[in-house]
Amino acid sequence: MEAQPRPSAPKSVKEIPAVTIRFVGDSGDGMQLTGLEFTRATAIAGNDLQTFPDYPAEIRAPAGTLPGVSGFQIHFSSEPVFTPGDQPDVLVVMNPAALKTNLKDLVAGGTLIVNTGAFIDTNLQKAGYKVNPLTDGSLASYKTHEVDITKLTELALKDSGLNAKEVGRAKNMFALGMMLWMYGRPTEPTMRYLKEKFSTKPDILAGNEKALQAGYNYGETAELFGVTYQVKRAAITPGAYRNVTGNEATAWGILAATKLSGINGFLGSYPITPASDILHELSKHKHWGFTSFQAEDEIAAMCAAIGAAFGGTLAFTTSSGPGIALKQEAIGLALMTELPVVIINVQRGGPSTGLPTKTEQADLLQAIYGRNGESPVPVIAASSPSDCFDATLEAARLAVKYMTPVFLLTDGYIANGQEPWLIPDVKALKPIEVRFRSDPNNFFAYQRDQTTLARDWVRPGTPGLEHRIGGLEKDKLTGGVSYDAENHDTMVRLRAEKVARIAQDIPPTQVHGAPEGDVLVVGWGGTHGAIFTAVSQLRAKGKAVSSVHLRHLNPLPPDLGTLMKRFKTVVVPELNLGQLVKLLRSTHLVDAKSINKVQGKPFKVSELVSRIGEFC
Amino acid sequence: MEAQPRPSAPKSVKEIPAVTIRFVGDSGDGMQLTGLEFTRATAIAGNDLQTFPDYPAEIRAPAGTLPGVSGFQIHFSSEPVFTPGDQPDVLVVMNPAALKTNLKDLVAGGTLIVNTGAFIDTNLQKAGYKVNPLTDGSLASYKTHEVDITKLTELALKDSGLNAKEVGRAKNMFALGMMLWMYGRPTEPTMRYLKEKFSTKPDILAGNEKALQAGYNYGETAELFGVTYQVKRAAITPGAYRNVTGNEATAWGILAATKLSGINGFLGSYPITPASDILHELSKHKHWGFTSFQAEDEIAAMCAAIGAAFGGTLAFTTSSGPGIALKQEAIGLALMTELPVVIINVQRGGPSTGLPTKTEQADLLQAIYGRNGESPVPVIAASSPSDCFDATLEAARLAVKYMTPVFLLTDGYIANGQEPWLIPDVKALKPIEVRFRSDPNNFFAYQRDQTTLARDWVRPGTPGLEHRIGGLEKDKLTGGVSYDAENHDTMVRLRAEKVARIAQDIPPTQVHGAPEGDVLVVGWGGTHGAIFTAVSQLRAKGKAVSSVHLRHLNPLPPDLGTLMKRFKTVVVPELNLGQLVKLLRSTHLVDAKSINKVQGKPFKVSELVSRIGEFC
Amino acid sequence: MTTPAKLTKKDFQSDMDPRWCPGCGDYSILAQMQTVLPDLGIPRENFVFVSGIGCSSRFPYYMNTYGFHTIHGRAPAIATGLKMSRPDLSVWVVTGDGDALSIGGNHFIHMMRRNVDLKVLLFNNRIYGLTKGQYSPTSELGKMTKSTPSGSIDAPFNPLSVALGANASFVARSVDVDPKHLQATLLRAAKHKGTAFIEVLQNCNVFNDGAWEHLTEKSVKDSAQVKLEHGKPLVFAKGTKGVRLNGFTPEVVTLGQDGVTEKDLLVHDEKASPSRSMLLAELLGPHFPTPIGVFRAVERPVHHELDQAQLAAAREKKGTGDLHKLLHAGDTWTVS
Amino acid sequence: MTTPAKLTKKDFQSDMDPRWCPGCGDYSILAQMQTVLPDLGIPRENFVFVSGIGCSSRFPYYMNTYGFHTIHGRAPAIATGLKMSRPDLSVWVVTGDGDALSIGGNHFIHMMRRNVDLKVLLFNNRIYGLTKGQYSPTSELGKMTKSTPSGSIDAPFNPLSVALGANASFVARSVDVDPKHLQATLLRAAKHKGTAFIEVLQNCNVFNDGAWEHLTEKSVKDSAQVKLEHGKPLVFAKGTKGVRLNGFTPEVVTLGQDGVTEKDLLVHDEKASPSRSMLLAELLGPHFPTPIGVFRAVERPVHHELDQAQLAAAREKKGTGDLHKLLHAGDTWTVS
Ligand SMILES: Cc1ncc(C[n+]2csc(CCOP(=O)(O)OP(=O)(O)O)c2C)c(N)n1
Ligand SMILES: Cc1ncc(C[n+]2csc(CCOP(=O)(O)OP(=O)(O)O)c2C)c(N)n1
Ligand code: SF4
Ligand code: SF4
Ligand SMILES: [Mg+2]
Ligand SMILES: [Mg+2]
Repeated sequence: MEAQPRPSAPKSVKEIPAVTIRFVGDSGDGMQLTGLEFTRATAIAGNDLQTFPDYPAEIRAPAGTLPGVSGFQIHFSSEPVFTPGDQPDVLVVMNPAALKTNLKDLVAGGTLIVNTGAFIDTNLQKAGYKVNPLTDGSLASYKTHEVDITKLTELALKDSGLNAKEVGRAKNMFALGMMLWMYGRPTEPTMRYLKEKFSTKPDILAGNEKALQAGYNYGETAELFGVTYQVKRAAITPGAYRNVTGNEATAWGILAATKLSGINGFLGSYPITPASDILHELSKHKHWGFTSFQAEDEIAAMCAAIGAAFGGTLAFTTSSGPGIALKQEAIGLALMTELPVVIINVQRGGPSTGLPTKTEQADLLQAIYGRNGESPVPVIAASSPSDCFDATLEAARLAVKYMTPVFLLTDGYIANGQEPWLIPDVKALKPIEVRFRSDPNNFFAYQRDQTTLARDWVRPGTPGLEHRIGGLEKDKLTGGVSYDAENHDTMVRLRAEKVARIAQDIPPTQVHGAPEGDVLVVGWGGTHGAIFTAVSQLRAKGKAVSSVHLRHLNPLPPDLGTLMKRFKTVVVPELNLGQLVKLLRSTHLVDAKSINKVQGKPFKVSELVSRIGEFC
Repeated sequence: MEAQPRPSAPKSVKEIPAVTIRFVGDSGDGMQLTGLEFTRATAIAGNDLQTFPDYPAEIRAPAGTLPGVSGFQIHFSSEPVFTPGDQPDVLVVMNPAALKTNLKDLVAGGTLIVNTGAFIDTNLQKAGYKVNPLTDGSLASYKTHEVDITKLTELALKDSGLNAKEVGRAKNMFALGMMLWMYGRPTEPTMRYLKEKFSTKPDILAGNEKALQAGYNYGETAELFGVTYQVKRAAITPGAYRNVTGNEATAWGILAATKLSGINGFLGSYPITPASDILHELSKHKHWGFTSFQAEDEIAAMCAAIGAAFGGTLAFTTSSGPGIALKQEAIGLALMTELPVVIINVQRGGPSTGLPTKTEQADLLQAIYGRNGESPVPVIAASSPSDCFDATLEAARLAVKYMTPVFLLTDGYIANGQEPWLIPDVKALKPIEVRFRSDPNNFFAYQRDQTTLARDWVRPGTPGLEHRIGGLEKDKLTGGVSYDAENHDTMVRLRAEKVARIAQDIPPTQVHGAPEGDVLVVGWGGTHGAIFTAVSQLRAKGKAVSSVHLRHLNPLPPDLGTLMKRFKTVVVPELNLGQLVKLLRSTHLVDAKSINKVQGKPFKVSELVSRIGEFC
Repeated sequence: MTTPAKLTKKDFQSDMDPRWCPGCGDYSILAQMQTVLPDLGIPRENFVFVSGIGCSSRFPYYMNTYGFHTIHGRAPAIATGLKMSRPDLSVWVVTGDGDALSIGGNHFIHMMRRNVDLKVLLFNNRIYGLTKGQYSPTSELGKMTKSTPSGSIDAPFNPLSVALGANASFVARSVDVDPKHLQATLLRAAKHKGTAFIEVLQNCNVFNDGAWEHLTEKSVKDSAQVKLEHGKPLVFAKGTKGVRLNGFTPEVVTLGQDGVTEKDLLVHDEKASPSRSMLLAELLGPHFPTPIGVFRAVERPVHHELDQAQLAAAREKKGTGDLHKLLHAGDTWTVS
Repeated sequence: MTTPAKLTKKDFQSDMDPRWCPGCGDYSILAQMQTVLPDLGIPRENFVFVSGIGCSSRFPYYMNTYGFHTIHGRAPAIATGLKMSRPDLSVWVVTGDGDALSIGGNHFIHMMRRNVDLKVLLFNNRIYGLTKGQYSPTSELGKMTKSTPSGSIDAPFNPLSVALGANASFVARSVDVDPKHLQATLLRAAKHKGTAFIEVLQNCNVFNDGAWEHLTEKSVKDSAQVKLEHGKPLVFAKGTKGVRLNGFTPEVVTLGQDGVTEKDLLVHDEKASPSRSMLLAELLGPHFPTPIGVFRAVERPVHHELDQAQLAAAREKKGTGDLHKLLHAGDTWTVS
C-alpha cells in the first residue's frame, strides 16, 4: 500500500460555519456506509453534527430505479447542531435516479458533484430522463462538478485483482475520499474501519483502501475543485464523545438500567422496522446476563416480558406501531397486575403497515388510550438520538418505582439518526432502586407504598409470600379476585392516581427563551432539534417566542398549565394530525394551535420558522 | 293437569303507578328464568318496563355461597320507563346468601318475600350469618312475608314422580306463580313457554306447571298477602311489541342490514362475555344466507370479516374490550384499504380481564384512538336494548356509504337488559344503498366520490377491475403503493376528512328539555335511561337542566358546540373516569364537568339526580 | 425462612374455595396435582402455576404456590419469559382446549418446538366452559353448540398430533377420573426435561357432559382404553386384545385367536420419532382403543439450558458486562 | 365483459415491476405461477392472491389478478373469510416462513384443520428477508443471524410436520430452482379440494444465501433429493438408491447391493394417514435424501362446502330469511 500523503495545503481554504451534505445513489452504491464514514471523520474533527439516513423500503430495489435510491445527509458545524439540516448545500450524486429524486432539495446555487460515469442511457431511462440532464443545461444554476467516479475507480483498481462487480462496489470509497479531502478530513478512521471489516478479505481491503486514497488524491490534484472548506471545531462540552444512533442509545440505556438496578435484564421482542436494531444490539450482550428473546410475535414478546417481570427481572419490549397495537391487551394485564415492563415504540409512518421506513409521531394517543377499560400507563418520549439513553433509564426507573408498565416513544428519525454524544460518566449515573419484598409478616399482595402507591415486588422463590395475581379485578389489599362494586371503583381510581403521582417526579419544565411572551411552542419527541433551532432563529429575529419540550406525556408536567398561561399563544408542532395538542386542550382548556406535517419526514427548521412565525 | 282457575277477585286490589321487583337466589335457583317469565307476563299486560339481570362470573359458584347469588330486577310502570329501577320495592329472596347480598338495596319499608325453607344452618353459615336473620328481628323494618317455598313445592309435587333434585329445581316456578298472582298477571305465557321448553320431558313439564299453579293458588288462598297490586297499562305508542335484549336487537339489526342492503352478511367472531349471545343468535340464521364464523381468536375474526368485505359481503365482528384490543392492528388494515366492516364492542368492566360480567363505558377512547398512526374510525353508540337495532343499521349504513370500518359501542348493561320494543315496520326501513363498481373504464382503485370521499367497492370476480390493495400507504388515485411524502400527507388528511364528513349525515341534536338554561347534561350509550329520567325529575323540580344523548361520538354532531354554549354548565355523566368529557373539552374548549362511576353497575336515577343537582 | 421438612397435600391448598361447578372434572385434576407435588422435593415457593383464561385456567388460585392467571391463550408465552429469566423455578402451565388450541395455538406450538422446560396441562373438555358452551377446536365435526346450532363444520384438532407436529419432546394423555394414572403421569411430566405436555381428558358436566364417557365409563373402560407402557406391547381389554400393525395400518386383534400372540403386537416406544407417536395419536374410537399414557418422551436440548450455556460462554469469553467499556468501545474522541 | 378465450402468461403479469433483490428465488416462483394459471380454465378475474408481510408477501402486486397484501401473519384468516363468503373465487395465499409459522402459526394450523379451500404457498428461505436477516422458525438450531449472533437456541419447525400435525389434506414440497416440478406441484395444488399447502424451498441470496444449496446444487441434486410419486417406491440418485423401512426406521439402501430390489423399498402413499406422511417429512439430510413432491393428498370434507350445505339445508327447511317474521317470532303483544 502506498504511504498516505499528508494533506498538503490546498489551492485555497474557505472557512464556513456549517454545511449540509447529502450523499445519494443506488441502494447498491453503499451510500449509508459513505455517510457513516464521513460522519465519523467529521465527529473526530470536532464538529457538532446530526445525520439523517433515508433508504428505500425494499431490501434491494432494482438497480438504477427511482425507488432504489438511498441517501444519507449530514449537517455539521462549528456551532451546536440540532438537526441534520433542512436542505443540502452539497449533493453528491452517484446515478441519474438519485439526481432525479434529490435535486429539488439542493439549495439554490448549491454544489453538485456528479458521477458522470453512471449517466449512461439505460440508467437515464430507468430514472425517466429523456435527455441527459448533464448536457441539457438544466443544472446551470448549480455549481456542478462532473467526475467520472466509475471510471476513475476502475483505473485506480485495474491491477487490484478484483472483479468488475467488486470494483464497482468500491466507487463509494472514491467518492468518500474526495469529500474527505474537500473538507480537510483525515482518511485514517475509515482506513481503520476498512481493516476491521475486511480483515479476512485482503483483496477487497486493499481495493477499498486504494479507491479511498485515489478519491482523496483526486481531490487534491484535480483542477476541478478550486477550494476546500474548513468547518472549525465546535465549542462543545469537554469530555469523551462518540457517535450514537437512537437505537444504539436505547439498547445501551437498557443495559445500563440493568446495571443500575443490579438485577438481570430481559428483552422480549419481535423484529419490525425501525425497531429491530435494538433487538440486534441487545442480542450481542449475553455476557451481561442479559436475555434477549425473539418471540413468535409481538404478543408473545410482551407476554414473555411480563413473565420475566413477574419473576423479578427488569423487562423490556421493543416494537413499532403495528406491533404495539398487538401488545395492548397484554399491556393491560401488566398494568392490572402492576408489574414493571418498559414498552418501547420506535414510531414509524402509519396507519396499518403505512410507511415502515419513514418517521412519524402518530402513536402518542395509542400509547395513552389504546387499551380496553380505564388503563393508565405512563408515557415518556426521547427527543434526540443520544437522549434515548436517558429516556430509557427514566422509563426503567419509573416502571420499577411505581410498579407499572411504562411507554417510551422514540421514532424512526432519531432511531436511525446519529449524533455525537458526550459519553456519560458511568459512576455518576443514579442507581435504580429495586427492593424485593421478603418479609412474610403482614404480607398483602396489593398493599401500597403511601407515596408512590406502588405495591411490593415479590420474587417467586421467596418462602412465605406465595400468592396469585391475574387480570381480573383485584381486592385493593389482598390482590385476590374481587367483583365488589366499591372495590372496583377504588381500584380504577387508585391505578389512575398512581400514574398521576408520577408528576411528583417530574422536574420543573425548562423553557428555551423567556418565561413569558407571545408564543410558547410546545413540542415532544424527535422534533426537538428542529423546534429548538427554529425558535432560536425566531428569537434572534427579535420574536417573543419560547419553547418547551416534553419528556413526560402522561402525566404531563404539573407546571405546564401555569407556564402556558404566560404566553398569548400556544403552538404545538407535531408530525401527526395533532395529538399532544388534544391533551393540552382537554387538560388545560388552552386554545393551543397545531402545526402538522405527516410526510414521513422530520420538520425542516425553515418550515417551522415560517409556520411558527405566523403566530408571532 | 288441573284446569287453570280464573283469577278470582283478591281480598283487595291496590293501584300503584310503578314497582321494582328483584328476584334473588342461588345461581342454581333459576332466578334468571323467573325474572324473564315475569317480564314477559308484565309486558303482555301492557306495562312499560326495563330489566337488569345480574349473575355471577362463575359458571356455577358453589351452591349457597355469596358469590353464587344471581339476581334479576324488573321495573314496570303505567308511565314510560327508562331504567330497571334504582332500588327494589320488592325483594324475593330464595336463600340466606341472596338476602345477605341484596337486603341493603331494598327501599326502606319495602316488601320482602323470603323462602324460609332455605334458611337452614348450612346455608346460614355459607352466607356468613351467625344468627338467623328471620328470627333476630333485623328485618323488622320491612314488610316481610315468610313462605316456605321449598316445602310447599315439595308438597305440590309429592306425587309427580320427580326426584328430589328435580323438585328442588321447580321452586322458582312456585315463586313465580306467587308473584304473578300478586300483580294480577296471567300464567298462560309461562305455561306456553314451559310446554315448548320441556316438550320432550313430560314429567318435568307437568312438575313445573304444577309448581307454577301451586304458587299462584297459594297467593290467592293464603292469608299471607292481604292485597294484590295493579299497575295499569302504560299509554304507549300503539303497535306490535316484543321484549328484546340489546344483544338480540344487535343480532337482528345485523340481519336487517343484510336485507336492506341486498347483499350477503358475514360475522367473524370469537366468544367473549358479554358479546357471545350475538354470535349465538346469528348462528341460527343460516337460511338468511348469513355466514357466522367462530374464528380461532379475535384477530382472525376481524381478519375474516375484512376478507369478507373485500369479497363484497356485509361484514361484522363482535367482541368486548380485551378482544377489541386484539383486533386493532387489523382494524388499521380495514381503514387503510377502506373496506366496510362494522366492529361491535359490547363493553364490560376493565382494564384487562377486569369484570367480565359487569357493565362499563370505558372503551370509548380505545375505539377512537387505539391504533397506530393517524387512524380515524367513526364511532357510534347504542343507548338502550332496543336502540341496538337502529344503531346497528346506522353503523352498517355508514360503513358502506363511506367505505370505512365503523365502531358500534354497546355495553353489558343494555346487551343483557330487556325492554319492550315497538317492532319496526319492516317495509318502512330505509334501504342501505350498495353499488359495486363494474365499469372498467377509467378505473382507479382509490378514486373517490366527491361528497362522501368513499372509494368504489369492487367485487373480485368483476372482469377488468383486477387490482391490488394492502396496508402500505397508497397512491391517492391508483391505490398502488406510494412512498411519496406529499401523497402520504394528502392521504392522512383525506382519511381524516372522510370520517369528518360523516357529520353531514348527523341529524340535528335533540334536546330533552329547553334549548338553553343552567345545565346541559351530555351523555352517550347505555346511560340514556338513567340520565333521561334524572333530568326529567330535576326539571319537574323546576331546575333549568336539559340533556342530549349522543349517538355519534366520532365525529361529534356538528351542532354540539353551539348547543353547549347555550348552557352555563355542561355535565357529562359516564361509567368511566371521563372519556367523552375529554373529547368535548379538547374539541370545544368547554369546561365540561364529569360525573363518574366505575362500579360495574349502571347509574341510579337518584344518584344522578343528586350529582347533577349539585350543578343546578 | 425454612421449608418444612416434608410438604403435604394440604400445604398446596390455597385459602380460596374452588368455584367450579359441582361435579366438574377439574376438581380431580386439582386434587391429583396437590397430591403429587409434595413428592417432588421442590420447595413450595419455587412452584409457579401460570394459566390463561377459562374454567381450567382458574386452577392457580387454588394452589398455594405462586400463581399467575393471565390472559386468554398467552400462558405459554408468559411462562416462557418467566422460565428463561428464572430457570430455578418449576413452572407449570394450566390451560384449556380453547385457551391452548384456539387463541393460544401459536404460543403452544412454539413452546413445543423450543422445548421450554415447562409442564403443561391441557384440560380437554371439548367445549368452551367459561363462556358457556361454544364449540372448541377439539369439538367433533357436526357438534351442536351455542355457536354451531347446525353442527360445527371445523374438523377438530388432535392435541397430541398438534404437539407432535411441533416436535414435542414429551407428550402424554391422561383422564380426570383416573386419579392413579393421572398422578403417575404428572410425576413423569415433572421429571421430564423440556416441555412436558399432558392432555387431560376432562368432563364438563354442564356444557358437554359425557364427552369422554365412551372411554371412561366403568363398563367400557377396559376395552376402550389401551394403556401405553414403554417397551410393552399394546394390550387391552384385560389382556384379551391387542393392536397390531398391518404394514402401516393399525388393527385390533384378539390374542389367542388365529394364533395371534403378544409378540405380534405393536410395541410401544416412547423414544421414537414424532411420526411414530403420531400413529398412536391417530388411534381413535370406536374402532380402536384410545391410548392413555406417555406417547413420547425423548431428550433433546432444553431451551433455557442452551440459553444459559450461551450466557455462560459469553461471560467466559468477555467477562461480565462493563457499562463504561460498552459506551467507550469503538470510535470515540475527546474534546478538551 | 367477456374473458379472453385463452389466457397467457402475460395476462397474469401486472404493471408493477417486481422489487425483489436481483437473484432472489421469488422471481422463479412468480414465473411458474404465471405460467400455470392460464391452464386452469379459470377466468382471470376470479383469482385472488392474499398475502401477509415479507418479501414473499409482495407477490400479489406482481400478479395481474385481484390481490390483497394484508398484515403480518394474517393472510390465512383473511383468505378464510373471503373464501367462506365467496366460494366462487380461486383464492391463493402467499406467505413466508416467518409470516406463516412465526406470527401467523395459529391461523396456519386452523386453516389446515378446517380444510378451507385455499392454495397456500409458503416461501421458505429460513430467514426473515424483509426485516433484513433475523432467524425464522425454520432456521437451524445454532443459526447465527442479526438477532441470534451466538446462534439460535430454538429448534426449528418442519413446516410439513406442522401442517400434518394439524391434519392437512394436501401437503407438498417443491423448489424455486426446479421450474418444472414447481409448475406441476402448483397444478396439483390448484386442483385439490381443500387446503393445499406447498412449501417452496426458496433462496434468499442476500440474507441466507445457499440455504438449500446442499440439495439444489446441480452436482448433488440427484442424490440429495428423492421425488415422491404416488404408488412408486422411493428411488433416487438416478435409480441407484432407495429408502427402505426397517421396522419404523427408514434407511438408505443401494439398489442391487445385498440383493435389495425396488420391491423392498418404501412405496409412497399420498392417501395415508398424517403420521405416514410425517415419516417422510422427517427424512432430512445429510443422512437421507430430502423428499420433494406431494406428501399427502386426501379428500376430506371441505370447509365452505360444509358451510354452503348447511346454508342450503337451512333454506330448504326454513325458506329464505324474512325480517318481518324474525322480529315477530316468539311472544309479541299489540298495544292499540
Ligand atoms: C381475549 C379474550 N377473548 C375471549 C375471552 C373469553 N373467553 C374466556 S375463556 C374462553 C374459552 C375457554 O375455553 P377453554 O380454554 O376450553 O376452557 P374451559 O372453560 O373449557 O376450561 C373464552 C373464549 C377472553 N377472556 N379473552
Ligand atoms: C405486526 C408486524 N410485526 C412485524 C412486522 C415486521 N416484519 C415484516 S416481514 C417480517 C418477517 C418476514 O419474514 P418471512 O415471512 O420469512 O418473509 P421473507 O421476507 O423472508 O420472504 C417481519 C418480522 C410487521 N410488518 N408487522
Ligand atoms: S362449566 Fe364445565 S368446565 Fe367449567 S366449571 Fe362448570 S363443569 Fe367445569
Ligand atoms: S431479501 Fe432475500 S427474500 Fe427478500 S427479496 Fe432479497 S433475496 Fe429475496
Ligand atoms: Mg374447554
Ligand atoms: Mg423468510
